[in-house]
Amino acid sequence: QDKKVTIGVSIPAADHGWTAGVVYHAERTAKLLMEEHPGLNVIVKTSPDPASQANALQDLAIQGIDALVILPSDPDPLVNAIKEVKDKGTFVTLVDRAPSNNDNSVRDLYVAGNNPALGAVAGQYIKDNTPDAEVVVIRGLPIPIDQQRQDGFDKAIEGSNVKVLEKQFGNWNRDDAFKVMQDYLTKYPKIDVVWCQDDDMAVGVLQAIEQAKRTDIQYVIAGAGSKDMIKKVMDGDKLIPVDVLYPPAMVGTAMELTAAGFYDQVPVRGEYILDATLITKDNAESFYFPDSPF
Amino acid sequence: MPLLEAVGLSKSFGPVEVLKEVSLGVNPGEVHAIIGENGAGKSTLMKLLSGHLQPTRGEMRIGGETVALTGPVDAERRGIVLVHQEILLAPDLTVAQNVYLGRELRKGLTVDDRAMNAGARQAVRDLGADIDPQVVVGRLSIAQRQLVQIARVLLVPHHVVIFDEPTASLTPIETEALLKVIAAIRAKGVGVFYISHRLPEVKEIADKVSVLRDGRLVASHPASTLEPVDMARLMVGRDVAKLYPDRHAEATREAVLEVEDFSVPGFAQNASFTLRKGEILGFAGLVGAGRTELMEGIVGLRPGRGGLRVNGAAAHFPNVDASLKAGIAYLSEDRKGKGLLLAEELSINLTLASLHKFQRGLQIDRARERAALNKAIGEFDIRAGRKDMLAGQLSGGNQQKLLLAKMMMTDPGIIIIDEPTRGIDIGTKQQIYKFIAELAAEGRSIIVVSSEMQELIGICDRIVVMRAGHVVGEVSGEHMNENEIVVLATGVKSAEAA
Amino acid sequence: MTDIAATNEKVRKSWKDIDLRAVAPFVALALLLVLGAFANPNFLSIDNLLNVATRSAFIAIIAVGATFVIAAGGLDLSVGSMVAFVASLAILFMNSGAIADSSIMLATALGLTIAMGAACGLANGLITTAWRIEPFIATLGTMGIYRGLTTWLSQGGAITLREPEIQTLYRPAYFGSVLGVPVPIIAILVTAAIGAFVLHRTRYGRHVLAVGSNEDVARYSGIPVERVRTITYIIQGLCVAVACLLYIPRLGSTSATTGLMWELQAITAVVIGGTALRGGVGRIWGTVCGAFILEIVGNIMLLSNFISEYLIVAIQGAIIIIAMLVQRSLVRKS
Amino acid sequence: MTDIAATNEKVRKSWKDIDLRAVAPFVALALLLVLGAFANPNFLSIDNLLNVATRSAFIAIIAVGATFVIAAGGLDLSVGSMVAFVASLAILFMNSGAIADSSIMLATALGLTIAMGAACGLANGLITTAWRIEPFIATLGTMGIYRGLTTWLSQGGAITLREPEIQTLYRPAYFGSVLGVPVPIIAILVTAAIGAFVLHRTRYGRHVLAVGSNEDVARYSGIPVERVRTITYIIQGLCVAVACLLYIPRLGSTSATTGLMWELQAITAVVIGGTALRGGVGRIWGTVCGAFILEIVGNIMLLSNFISEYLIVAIQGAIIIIAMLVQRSLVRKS
Ligand SMILES: Nc1ncnc2c1ncn2[C@@H]1O[C@H](COP(=O)(O)OP(=O)(O)OP(=O)(O)O)[C@@H](O)[C@H]1O
Ligand SMILES: Nc1ncnc2c1ncn2[C@@H]1O[C@H](COP(=O)(O)OP(=O)(O)OP(=O)(O)O)[C@@H](O)[C@H]1O
Ligand SMILES: [Mg+2]
Ligand SMILES: [Mg+2]
Repeated sequence: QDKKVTIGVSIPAADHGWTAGVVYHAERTAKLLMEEHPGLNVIVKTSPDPASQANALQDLAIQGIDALVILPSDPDPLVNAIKEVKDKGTFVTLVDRAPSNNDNSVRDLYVAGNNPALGAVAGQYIKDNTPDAEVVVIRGLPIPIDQQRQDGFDKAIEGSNVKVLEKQFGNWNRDDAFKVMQDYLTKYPKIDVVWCQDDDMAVGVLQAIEQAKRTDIQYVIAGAGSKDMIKKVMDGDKLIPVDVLYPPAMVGTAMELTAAGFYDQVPVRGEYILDATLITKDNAESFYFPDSPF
Repeated sequence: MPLLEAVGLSKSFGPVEVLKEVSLGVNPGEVHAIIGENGAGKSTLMKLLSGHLQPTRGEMRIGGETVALTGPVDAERRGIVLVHQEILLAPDLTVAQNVYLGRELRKGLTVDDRAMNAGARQAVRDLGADIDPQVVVGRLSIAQRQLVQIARVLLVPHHVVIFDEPTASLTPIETEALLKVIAAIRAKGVGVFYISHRLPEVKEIADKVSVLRDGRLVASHPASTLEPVDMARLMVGRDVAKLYPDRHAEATREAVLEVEDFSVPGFAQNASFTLRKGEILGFAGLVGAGRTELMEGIVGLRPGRGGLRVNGAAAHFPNVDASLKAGIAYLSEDRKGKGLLLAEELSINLTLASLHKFQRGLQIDRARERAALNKAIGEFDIRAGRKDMLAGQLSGGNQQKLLLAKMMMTDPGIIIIDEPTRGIDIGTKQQIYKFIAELAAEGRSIIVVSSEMQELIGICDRIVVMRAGHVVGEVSGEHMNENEIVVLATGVKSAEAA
Repeated sequence: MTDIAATNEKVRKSWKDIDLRAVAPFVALALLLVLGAFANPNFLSIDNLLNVATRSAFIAIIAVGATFVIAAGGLDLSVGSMVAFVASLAILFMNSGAIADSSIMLATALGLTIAMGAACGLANGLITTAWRIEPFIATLGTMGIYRGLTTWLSQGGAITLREPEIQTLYRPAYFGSVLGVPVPIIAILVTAAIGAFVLHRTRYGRHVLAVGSNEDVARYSGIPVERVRTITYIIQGLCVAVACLLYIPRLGSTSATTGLMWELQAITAVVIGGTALRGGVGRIWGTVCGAFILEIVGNIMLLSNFISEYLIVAIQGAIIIIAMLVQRSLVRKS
Repeated sequence: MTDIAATNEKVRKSWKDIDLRAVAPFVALALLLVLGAFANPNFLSIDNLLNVATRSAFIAIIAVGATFVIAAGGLDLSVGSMVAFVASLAILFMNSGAIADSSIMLATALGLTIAMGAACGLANGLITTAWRIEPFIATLGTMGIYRGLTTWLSQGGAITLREPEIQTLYRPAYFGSVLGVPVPIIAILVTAAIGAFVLHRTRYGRHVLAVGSNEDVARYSGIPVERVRTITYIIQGLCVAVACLLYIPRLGSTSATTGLMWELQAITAVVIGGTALRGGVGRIWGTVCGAFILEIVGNIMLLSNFISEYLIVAIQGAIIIIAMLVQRSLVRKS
């Protein structure tokens, strides 16, 4: 009775914690969906960079897919490849990372965390809680989503007394973040807040602070919602009072919505933007997945 | 009873036998010389005797007992050591480190560098040379490396020593010292195999002479019964009556290359000399006199400064390309390292310095290259089995001829040949001398740098002598004799020099 | 003349040897095709094979240049960053609107891309030859420089081709095909054919191999060693530029991560193709085959459904080693 | 005897030469320190310098091993992945709770780490020597294998040390200090001292240099070339293991990105330190100095205020080239 449908899922390879979470949730959802719909086949493929992701799209198309769920490693370079698939009549769901031209010619459905909001929520929190804070920023890799987060952050603190001392790239890598933080600590005798955008990097930042035995840092704001950081929020860690949610589980949401379009006869189209929720001690419990790798 | 004996030894590479049923041996206190043309199989035989190669047939006896050597290390353990024809040293290690490589002296956990330096210094000194044991081998001249290599081998406890052309790159002085060392080890009851293309030297040192031809032992005589001419005849299979070609020097000729106050920093200072049209000019000197470097400086291979006039016009060559364009070709003494691409075909080597002559449109004309090779093979009597063989597969003498042919492709008016006959058999030598004389007769001018005084005297019109980077004199006419050259080259009276 | 006979034997043997060495990568490729056919029935479809060949274009074309550099005894680690840098500059130029007419603009941009590739190559060449810095380190340095400049040009974001007219005009350069053969495949074949011609049939190519085989011999033969080496880097730069010309219409945008690790892939393609890293030998067609092999390995990984995606990198690594082993054992058996 | 005098003169000169080559990296380091002092007054503070030296420990220690491999004429591109793989296994073992007592557990884990490092090195060594695959390709292959296995072990995520007791016990291995000197710095010095001793004072070290200088000569001298080479890879593996021992207590976790690109950094440190990639020469202390230089360049970048964050990579690249130039010109002037 069940329709035969094949959904291809193309996501970045697990190159840091967040993408690892994406892979985890993609696989988990794929299994659940296939149990639910016996006619459904979900193929999940990971790729380390835009060029190979473009290749992966071709390879998925070769296998004959009815829908594509794609979380691009870098959206702009993949637009052509996505269009190629879409032009064959395949239903395209774009997850998280939007190209500069994000309209119906590229995708049918857009499910996203809100990158600018991730920056904005962090900026807002800092502005509200420590209005005169001197902040150091550790960015990710120099690619567009990082820029969007940074822009959101800058906009949020615009006109306030919050002062950004410096921004540097930590490449979403714990070791690099550790080094950058060590050097910040050397360079600035007083730092109030660290915004490091990503939970992986927070691990390095916290170690650097602990090693320097510095007490001037009031707190660190990271983002994404890894189980380790949410645990810290739950436990009331002074340095990690909050975390900004940017759930890797959104890929699962996108897959569920896409499948629903085939099986539930509900027209799914347009944009679903997930909020960049601020995780606090109060709501942390509901975002805690202890067996996720992230 | 012979210390080391070969009984019916044969060796094949693939289906081809390069050594056929050779039986010979060496007794305690005997110097047994092995002579033969390039490619006759001398080195192959010696490698069999020292465990570097395994025989295809036949056997070896040490002290009358049949043994199968498993490798060079095994041979060394049994007291059989080989001085290789090629220089086998690690260029980045020091003299002492090379001398003791593989059998370092130890003091507890560490190597005993102090003892090894002292030992190496003494070992080199025993050979009549003085080389700092702590200097890196890559910085030594070929002759110095050869001495280090000999020193290295002689430090192994030995009953039999095999020398494969040890004097090819030595000057008479060092040769003299080496021959003394050989006499000394002979006196201790050690057996010596000795290979050389320098027949007078063989006559001087050997007790017994064996001749290989095409892999076969063709004669074995007491040295006392053979004169160098007899040896040459046995080797080549015909009479080698006249080694040096006849030359009749013309009187006044114009200068084609004038060198004035030319210096190559660190090697040669204020050298001046003149080369005339159609002339063969020799350069003599001891090892390290700086002849090679002076020539390399002139053709633009090393930074040099000073006056240089080619055919009357002032010149300066920043690189070989420029000197070739001016009609000067330089043949390196290091033909394996700097002369030929050993892993490439003959034709590629032949045309490398003159490729522009083989262009047709954008392409290289392969057919013309092959034709040139055929011509060169005929003209220079290059003995190559196949036209498409690799340069490294030619025997040493034929490599030298190929190098000569290669540089002659550039049609130079001035040819500088460094050590033209190093390691080359007497028949081939005769040919090379003939080529040189013919080139001069064509009106080309030739500089021959050589450590073999006899050949300089035999083919040159004049000889310039260098010592420690300086031109110290020039001999010609009846002054062109060994005594005079040695006096100039060493700076001491001949009585002391000997 | 036993001597000659012996040498003959050797020569014949060594020739067989060389032939097999040249054939080995193609054998490895054939084995992979068989493996692929087992992994997925779609693998041998024309569509899939054309796809794979098409997308190997970037690495294959870059690797043709790398063959020159390596044959001359050099190495270029900067090619991946160079792609990012040159392509970024080209897109910025096309976005600048400096020329009103789209086709003239495109033509100028293409010319400029080629020129910039050559300039980047020249810079690499001069640093290694005139300043005498080991190629590994010199190009590691320029790898950082080109990548850093790209990040700076893009201000951390992406550089995207904006003009729709140019896009439409330019698109066929990657997606078009001539007589059913996709343009990138034609580009590979033409580049490789020119490369093979230059390396094996011209004077310059002979000089490249001589320099890589023995620098001293080359210098003593009057070959301008430094110039020959520098030009190999320029050729590498030109190949990178050609790859950029195909890259821009495909992805239409660059960022700081464009071309990451391509240098390792290009070098791997060259080595799998039978060119030794020590120089003196160059096999252009082997290199192209090596690039196909790399791409096919990735394709098989993706098409087969029994490999955990976490292990893909590990299996790719293993396959590279196995490909070299196949080659080795073939050559040894001969 | 003019002849002898002349030789002596020349020899003395060449010695000066060698000394300067060994000194050159330290001169470059000194210049950087001066530059750093201008960039930021905090740069020369003890704290900062200790920080920098401490965090250079990973690369410095790995590079000591790389010096052996390179001196013997090899290359190892897999070290970065090997760090990730070995450290991940070690953490997994510590998390397994196989041994109840924390200190025994820790001691066993340390021993196991060393053993695993040696095993990974042995694998590299055997692939290059027994299978005769070019080191570049062989270790590129194992680089993929080790990295892929790490990704698979971590299922793409992080592997984090769980036992708090072990953590407390282990922490001082990175964060502790002896007489004011941080443990990692001591580890660098001890590793380098042992490395220098082995390379320059023991028979094995001599053989390593001989093999790298001329393989045939080494073979004729009765040196077991293959074994010597294989052991250099094992030494490299041991050094990686030591780096892991310091790495684990620092962040207490690993992921698929641990040690990314460290191989290039280690090789750069070795070359900046004065060891040539062609083999035959090895300068352990130069290597350590090279690792410091790399780390200090990054540190100066961050501490100075006039460099756009986008350009850091570019300037790092430029500085590597300049460091090599300084070295070159020093050596040439002599
Ligand atoms: N490894 C090898 N494989 C094949 N043929 C070889 C090999 N080594 C030597 N030969 C051939 O064996 C023959 C004898 O060579 P060998 O080196 O013994 O000559 P030689 O008498 O020492 O000559 P020279 O005076 O030039 O040193 C030559 O034809 C040579 O080409
Ligand atoms: N790279 C180098 N650095 C320092 N000294 C060197 C270097 N190369 C050679 N020498 C020294 O320069 C001197 C002259 O070299 P060389 O022996 O080539 O001169 P030559 O007169 O041509 O002698 P021959 O050709 O007979 O050996 C030697 O003492 C040698 O040790
Ligand atoms: Mg011989
Ligand atoms: Mg000389």
